[in-house]
Amino acid sequence: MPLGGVLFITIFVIIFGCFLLFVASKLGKRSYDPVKQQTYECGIPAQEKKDTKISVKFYLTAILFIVFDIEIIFMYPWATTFRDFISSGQGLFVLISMMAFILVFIFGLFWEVKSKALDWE
Amino acid sequence: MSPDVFLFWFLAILTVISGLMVVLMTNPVFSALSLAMTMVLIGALFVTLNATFLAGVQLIVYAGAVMVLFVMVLMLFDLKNEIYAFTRGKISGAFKVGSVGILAGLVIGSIGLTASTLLQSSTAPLVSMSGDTTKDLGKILFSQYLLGFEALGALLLIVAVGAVALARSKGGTHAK
Amino acid sequence: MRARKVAHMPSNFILEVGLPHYLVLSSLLFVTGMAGVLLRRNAIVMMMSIELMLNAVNLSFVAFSRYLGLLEGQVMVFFVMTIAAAEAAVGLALVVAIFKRFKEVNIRFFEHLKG
Amino acid sequence: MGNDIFEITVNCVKLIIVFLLMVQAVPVLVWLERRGSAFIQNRFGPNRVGPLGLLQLLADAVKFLFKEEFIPEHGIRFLYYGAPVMALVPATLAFAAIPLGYPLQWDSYIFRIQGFEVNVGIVYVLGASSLAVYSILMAGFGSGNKYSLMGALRATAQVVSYELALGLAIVGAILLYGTFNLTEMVAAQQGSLQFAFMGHAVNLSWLPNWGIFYQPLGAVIFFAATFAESNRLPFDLAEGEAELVAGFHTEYGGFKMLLFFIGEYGHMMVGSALMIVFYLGGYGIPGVTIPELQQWAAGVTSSANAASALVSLITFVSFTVKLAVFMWIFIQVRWTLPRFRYDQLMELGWKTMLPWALGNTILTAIVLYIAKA
Repeated sequence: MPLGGVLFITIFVIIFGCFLLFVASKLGKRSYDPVKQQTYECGIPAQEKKDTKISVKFYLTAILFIVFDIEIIFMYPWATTFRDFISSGQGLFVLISMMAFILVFIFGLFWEVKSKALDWE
Repeated sequence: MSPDVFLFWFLAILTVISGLMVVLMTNPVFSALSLAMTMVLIGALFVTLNATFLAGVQLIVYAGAVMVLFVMVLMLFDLKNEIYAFTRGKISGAFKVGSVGILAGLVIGSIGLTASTLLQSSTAPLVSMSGDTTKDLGKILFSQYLLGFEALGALLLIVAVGAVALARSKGGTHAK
Repeated sequence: MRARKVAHMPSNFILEVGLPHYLVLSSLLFVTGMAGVLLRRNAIVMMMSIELMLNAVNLSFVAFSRYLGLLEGQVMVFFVMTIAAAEAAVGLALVVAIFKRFKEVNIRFFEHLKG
Repeated sequence: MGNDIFEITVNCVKLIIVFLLMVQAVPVLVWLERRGSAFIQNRFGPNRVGPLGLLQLLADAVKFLFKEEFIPEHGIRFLYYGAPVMALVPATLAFAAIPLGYPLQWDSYIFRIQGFEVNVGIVYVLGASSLAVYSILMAGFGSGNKYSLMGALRATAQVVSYELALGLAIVGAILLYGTFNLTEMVAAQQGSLQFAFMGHAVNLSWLPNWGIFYQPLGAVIFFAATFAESNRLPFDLAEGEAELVAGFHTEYGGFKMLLFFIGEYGHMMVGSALMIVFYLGGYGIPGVTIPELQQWAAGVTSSANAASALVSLITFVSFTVKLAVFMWIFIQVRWTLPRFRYDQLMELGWKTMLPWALGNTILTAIVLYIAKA
């Protein structure tokens, strides 16, 4: 795996982006105005940020994402080796064990749908 | 200095720095972002150890899922710099730092003392692992460790159910 | 014994990277995470420090797997990752539940939850 | 040692070229999008600057460059400036791993038309593009604006949800090819459609051996999920103007905005390129195999090096044509379909696409087992 290449292009892109931002910030004219610095708030004076209500749904989605993402990641090594297992005669065994795993997956998904954890309003 | 050695030192130093930043940053969002960077760098270190598939999994699971959850929760709470970010009391703090330092010294010292006998040969692997260990990993996972694999499937189901039940406790689905 | 030491000890700590290097790095990260758990007061940051400790252990697993030529270490890392992610999901769910109720994530505050 | 330095230099230059290829495609795509949308909506679009308005983007870039720089009041400086830079990284990393053409052989030196060869290509590309979420979150939190934050959270939840469907849709393709390596996948799709099913050899010479004929459902789910991943209409809920102003980049302007744009178009290109590699034969040309092409090239020029370069060039052009077709589909869809509602979006991702992708995986595994055993 070309780790050096990955690191090189990452660092290059970061330097490239920073350079562009730096050049752009130097070229533009600057004038200070307190109103300009205010955050966008549809034309009315900006309100306190504290009272933003954010639905816990977002966070719930992230939790479910973690769980299902790992289950999907577990399928990847199975998917690459399944052909080898078939040709070595263990295909049925591996297929059944994976189907048991997927059954648990389906059960979890079904439960989440049933419990309305995935509904948005 | 060969490229591999250079890569190791580069990654190792960056990893330690970003690991320290996790602990030292007072703003929890910065802590979380530097932890995400640490995870990516550890994934890169996995690549230097020929575990390329695990490096990808590290990116997807840790950097792409777990840390996103952490960052999201921190933003949801909107925590500012904390006044009491660190433990209070100078004596107990010094005691904790000291005990951590002693542990580090013991571990590193014992590694240094046994470095000569560690695995007999410490620079070259005994059995050379071929470039692609991904398929072997799949084979061993689905023959020898099948039971653990299925058990983890059941565990994940329980986590999905339990975490959702916890997150939705107190009836409502919206933070007050 | 002495002869073997000469033959197998890395002749130069900087120019030859081997298992000890990875183990030292892993222990440094572990200790950093442990310091985070002991010193920080924010429950979420403490959980992040625990993740850091788990990652350090994963690194040593992979290093041993590479230098022993055994794949079991990598399988173990796979399992540890799963458990760590599960721990993070449930732990954060708990913290969110407490935060929703009391608006507080400082670990000192959690002591009041004693029955 | 001299060889090493040569190798490193070649690879670094190649990576920079791949990156610039991605960056310079963006102005062309923006022009195409503006002209295309005007065409769809029966307008003219930008047509004043240069022939067909082609220089409009140059003018825009100069304007971007001279925009005034300011940071919002409650913004966090590091996150505010870090987010646009971070937006470039995942797309570039993912795009560099995609094979863009048949490897060029110059004497004994093999030059790959791809940033770098990764033996776990799919996992690497998915991992790299999963980092895109950080740019969004950093922008949302760093701006110190509630619209930005809500847009960022929406975008994150959406990207994350569709990542599941995306990852699961690929499992069928991985089962089919039995590898993570993108180059091997492309190689497996050359020639005409032929497979062995329960001992019978099936050969359909009038169809190319593309993955889409084995995995139609997977291909559809994958392509729909790439729309959501790149935050494009009909899935651009993050910037529903009526509710959230402009989502996570409300507070951004000038070059910072341009960097977000490059990131977005980069994600579209990565998604299209992956679609081509998994399901549409990669850089191959339908009806012509690589050996046939090599034979033809050898007839055109006497030099083996030139013939190899010709083959690489033709395969690269083939890939580019396919990519252009997909980019046009992206643009056409954006200007044709209305936006989803957020609950519809989540419902589609979790309750429709995920189960179908799961069904696709199970079906593929069972059919594969029956066909092979």
